[in-house]
Amino acid sequence: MSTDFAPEELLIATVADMLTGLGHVAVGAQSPIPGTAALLARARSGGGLRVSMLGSETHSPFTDGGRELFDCAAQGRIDAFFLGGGQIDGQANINLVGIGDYPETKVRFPGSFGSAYLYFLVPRVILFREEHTARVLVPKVDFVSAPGVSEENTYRKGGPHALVTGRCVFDFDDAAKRFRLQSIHPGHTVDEVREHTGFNFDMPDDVPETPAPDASTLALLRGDVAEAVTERYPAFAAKVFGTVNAA
Amino acid sequence: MSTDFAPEELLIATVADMLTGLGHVAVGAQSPIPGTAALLARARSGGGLRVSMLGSETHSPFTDGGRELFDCAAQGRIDAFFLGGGQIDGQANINLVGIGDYPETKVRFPGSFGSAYLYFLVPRVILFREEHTARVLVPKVDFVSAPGVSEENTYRKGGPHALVTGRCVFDFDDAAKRFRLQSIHPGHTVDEVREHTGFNFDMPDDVPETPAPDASTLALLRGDVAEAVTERYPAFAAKVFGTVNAA
Amino acid sequence: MMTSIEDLAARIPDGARVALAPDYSGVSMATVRALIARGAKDLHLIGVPSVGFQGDMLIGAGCVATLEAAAVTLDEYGPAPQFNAAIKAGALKMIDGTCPAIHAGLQAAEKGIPFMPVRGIVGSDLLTHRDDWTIGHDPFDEEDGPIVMVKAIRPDVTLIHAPLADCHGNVWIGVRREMMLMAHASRNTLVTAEEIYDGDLLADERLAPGTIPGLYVSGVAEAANGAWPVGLFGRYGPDDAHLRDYLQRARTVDGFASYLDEFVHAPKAAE
Amino acid sequence: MMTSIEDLAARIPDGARVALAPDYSGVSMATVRALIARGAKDLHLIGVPSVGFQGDMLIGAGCVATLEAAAVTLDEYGPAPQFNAAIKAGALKMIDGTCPAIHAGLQAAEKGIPFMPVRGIVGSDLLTHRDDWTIGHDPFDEEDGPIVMVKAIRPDVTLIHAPLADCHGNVWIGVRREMMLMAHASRNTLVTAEEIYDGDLLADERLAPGTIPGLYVSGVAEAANGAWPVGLFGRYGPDDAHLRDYLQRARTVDGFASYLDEFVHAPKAAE
Repeated sequence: MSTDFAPEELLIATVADMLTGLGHVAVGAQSPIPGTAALLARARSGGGLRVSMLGSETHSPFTDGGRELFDCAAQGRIDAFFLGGGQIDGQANINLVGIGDYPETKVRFPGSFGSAYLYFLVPRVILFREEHTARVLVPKVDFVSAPGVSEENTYRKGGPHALVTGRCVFDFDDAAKRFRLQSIHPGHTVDEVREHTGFNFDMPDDVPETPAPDASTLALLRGDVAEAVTERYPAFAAKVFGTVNAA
Repeated sequence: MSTDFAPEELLIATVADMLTGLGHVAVGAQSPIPGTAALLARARSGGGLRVSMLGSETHSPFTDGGRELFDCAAQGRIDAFFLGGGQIDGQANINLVGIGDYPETKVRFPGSFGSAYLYFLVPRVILFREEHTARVLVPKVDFVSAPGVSEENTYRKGGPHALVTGRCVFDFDDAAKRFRLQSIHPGHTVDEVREHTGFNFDMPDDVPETPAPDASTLALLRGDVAEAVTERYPAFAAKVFGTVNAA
Repeated sequence: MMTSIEDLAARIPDGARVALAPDYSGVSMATVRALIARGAKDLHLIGVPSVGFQGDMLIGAGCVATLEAAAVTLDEYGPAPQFNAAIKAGALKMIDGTCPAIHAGLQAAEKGIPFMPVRGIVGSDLLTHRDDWTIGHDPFDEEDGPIVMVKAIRPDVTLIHAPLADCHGNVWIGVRREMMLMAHASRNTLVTAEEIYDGDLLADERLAPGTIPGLYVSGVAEAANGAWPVGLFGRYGPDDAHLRDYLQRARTVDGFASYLDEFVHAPKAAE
Repeated sequence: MMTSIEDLAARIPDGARVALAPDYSGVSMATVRALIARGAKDLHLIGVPSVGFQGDMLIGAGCVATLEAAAVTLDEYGPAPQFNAAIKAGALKMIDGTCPAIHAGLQAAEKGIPFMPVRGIVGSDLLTHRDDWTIGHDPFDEEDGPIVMVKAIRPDVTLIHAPLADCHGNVWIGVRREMMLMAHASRNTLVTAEEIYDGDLLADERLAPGTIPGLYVSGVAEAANGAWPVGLFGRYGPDDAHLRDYLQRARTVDGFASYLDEFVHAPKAAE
């Protein structure tokens, strides 16, 4: 059964489940899997979910320039967003700047983008990084682009909800300020996750398998959703769904 | 000679002279004489003067809504503006709120509009009030919508340049923080000005007459300028110039 | 999204903080009449930055407890009679402001920040009467003088009239972008539109730049001539004769009542 | 107002603080090539909020002393090779920011205020490295936590490419309003346009809302395909093959030099 879908399809379905019941999800640039997940969640919402994709000419609802996404988040009008990280640590701090002793970084990443802001203002931030290695998931990030947790008197309306990787799903436990292993993708093991994770995390005695997408989800995903995602991510859509951009 | 032009034409020409050499003049709502003066100055500038008339659909260059005039002034892009006042006092304070002990005003004016801001940010603010009576030109305004002068550590890029009334022109002396009678309109006298002015002011031994508009100014005013002002102030243009709005 | 004018009026609860555009922008007089007809009470009007006829009518009809604005102006028609009467009677709490401070307060709400610095104002008596304005300093220049900080203004509702809206709630306002700011800053935005656009305003590259996205809009009603007797930018001018008649009648209690009877209550009763 | 691309480049002096739009907005690659050709030096680039190919090229060509941005990104093309090389060599002063703080700094300049509060950021290492950001408090709520204040960002020049401009200096940018903010905040704005519009962009009610008024613009040059090899919103996409070739060559000093020879110096010499 686990051979009936692509690994990307599992990730898409897993992320989409985290968006159920929300009103507005925004997706940053270069986020094909989160973007597709948002479109899947929208397709299942019966018109209840609005999706804003940055850099998309047909899915962007913004008319006030680059600042509008950020203002909109601060107004409380965005329920979920996705962030990644060159490094992510066990307190959900993310590093989008570089490895080494800043500013003399040995490896330079593109930069923090809006992470230092959106992480505070969007209630449900889903960390997504397909590469699950000890190089990415580190004990402590070299540079905190955006902190996972804040002191109590900090104005913070949101923060980390979960971390989805190519091997598993972690929930973030706000009280403990730690990740907790929630499920392991089919074909992967707890030992493997432990080996490739640089930070300590909590886990239940019995870790469930990440649920496989059901037939109706796959049908929706490969039909209308694949078509919708083709405008923004033609190469990705062609690879995963075999769609061709008619434009 | 003083019968060759309307009183409004003298005021228009007088104000227009104060705009010579400037780059950008903005004119608020309900300001037919300052607005016409700005259009006259523009006509004489050979393309050097830009005029922005609020509430005009053909002379407004703004595309960022109501705030743009104010932002633009703070950016230092507006050289002159006009303010009036239900009361104006000898320190060039203006009152656009009301007469009496605020908030229990006996007479209520419309409100301060942008005066409390533009008076600080536009280098050359020309106070214009056709009614020259002791009711308007008072020793001390009942409510300071916008102060004429500020303490030294105040961020202030502009302030009162002159006060033009139906009887005379006052300059504002920044150092003395007082008005100084600069000229008296033809047909009026110093005694008359003194009688109808509630505040003390300085004056030279010999007060000149406000110069009459010359023939070329009148020709320009009654030609192209009258036509241009007709769109915004049809009733005023018809009254002073006999023009008819073709629109 | 699509609803009736009466429903829009019903969705502005008594006591709501309602942002309104000035007469030269987009004024939903159709909904103002519906608000008076439903007997709205205790509204806190916010003029962005001034109010005109809609403010005068709502005040006269007893719908308003508080008015926050830089001015109340009927432009060339002269002083606002019902506003002046209410001030004289002490029946209205007036919060006097200045245009850029109102814009700045709304921009603070738009950005989700608690306050915004504003130039000028220092030394104005306006400042003495505002507990939501205070003096601060530039943290980067200790030598710099005082600067006014205005508290964020977050209206419950923005009520406007626009030339076009579509069924997705997108609303075309052209260059009258104070209405964009109002929509961003307010919890809800309710709109009457001259015309319903058949399509998606955001899909047309020439219409999108002047469009409030449906994201901010919670209700749209079609209202041809919905700004009447006030004008609508680029569409029609004010009904001069009607406004002069209003001004005449609104000078007296009976005259104002007869105006409401004729133009608010009678058309409603005739439905 | 109307001038040449070379003149635009000549009007950006060495050492100027230059605001640039991201690759998905309006990028004047034509002027970037002219800047490299004229040997511009010590530029302080400000990405609003990020820079792409134009940043990488200007850095590689030695035109840049300082780069202030929330990110340097070539999107799907991968890491920016000349930027990364310059960082590694310590040849570039990088001022790392975050998108909303750059927008807020420009909005402060737009409003003529010295600083602007911004949400978030507290606890980010970005803050430790910025002497133009500081922690303050809400003057209306002593109980409220820390809030970051960012200093106004006032660029000397904004350099952009747009689909349309007219001879009055009006520039149509559609919904890409970060360019409006940049123009308001900057002392001068220089523009290349795909096409010169025959008329007044502000006179058309559907074009005006997406138009930067000529008031803010000091020079316009016609440049068909002026964003190439980057794309221009609503007009054309990136030249994929060319950009991949650039990426390949820009990995080495010689390769980058050969790219400049072929696409910057040779066309210039051939004039």
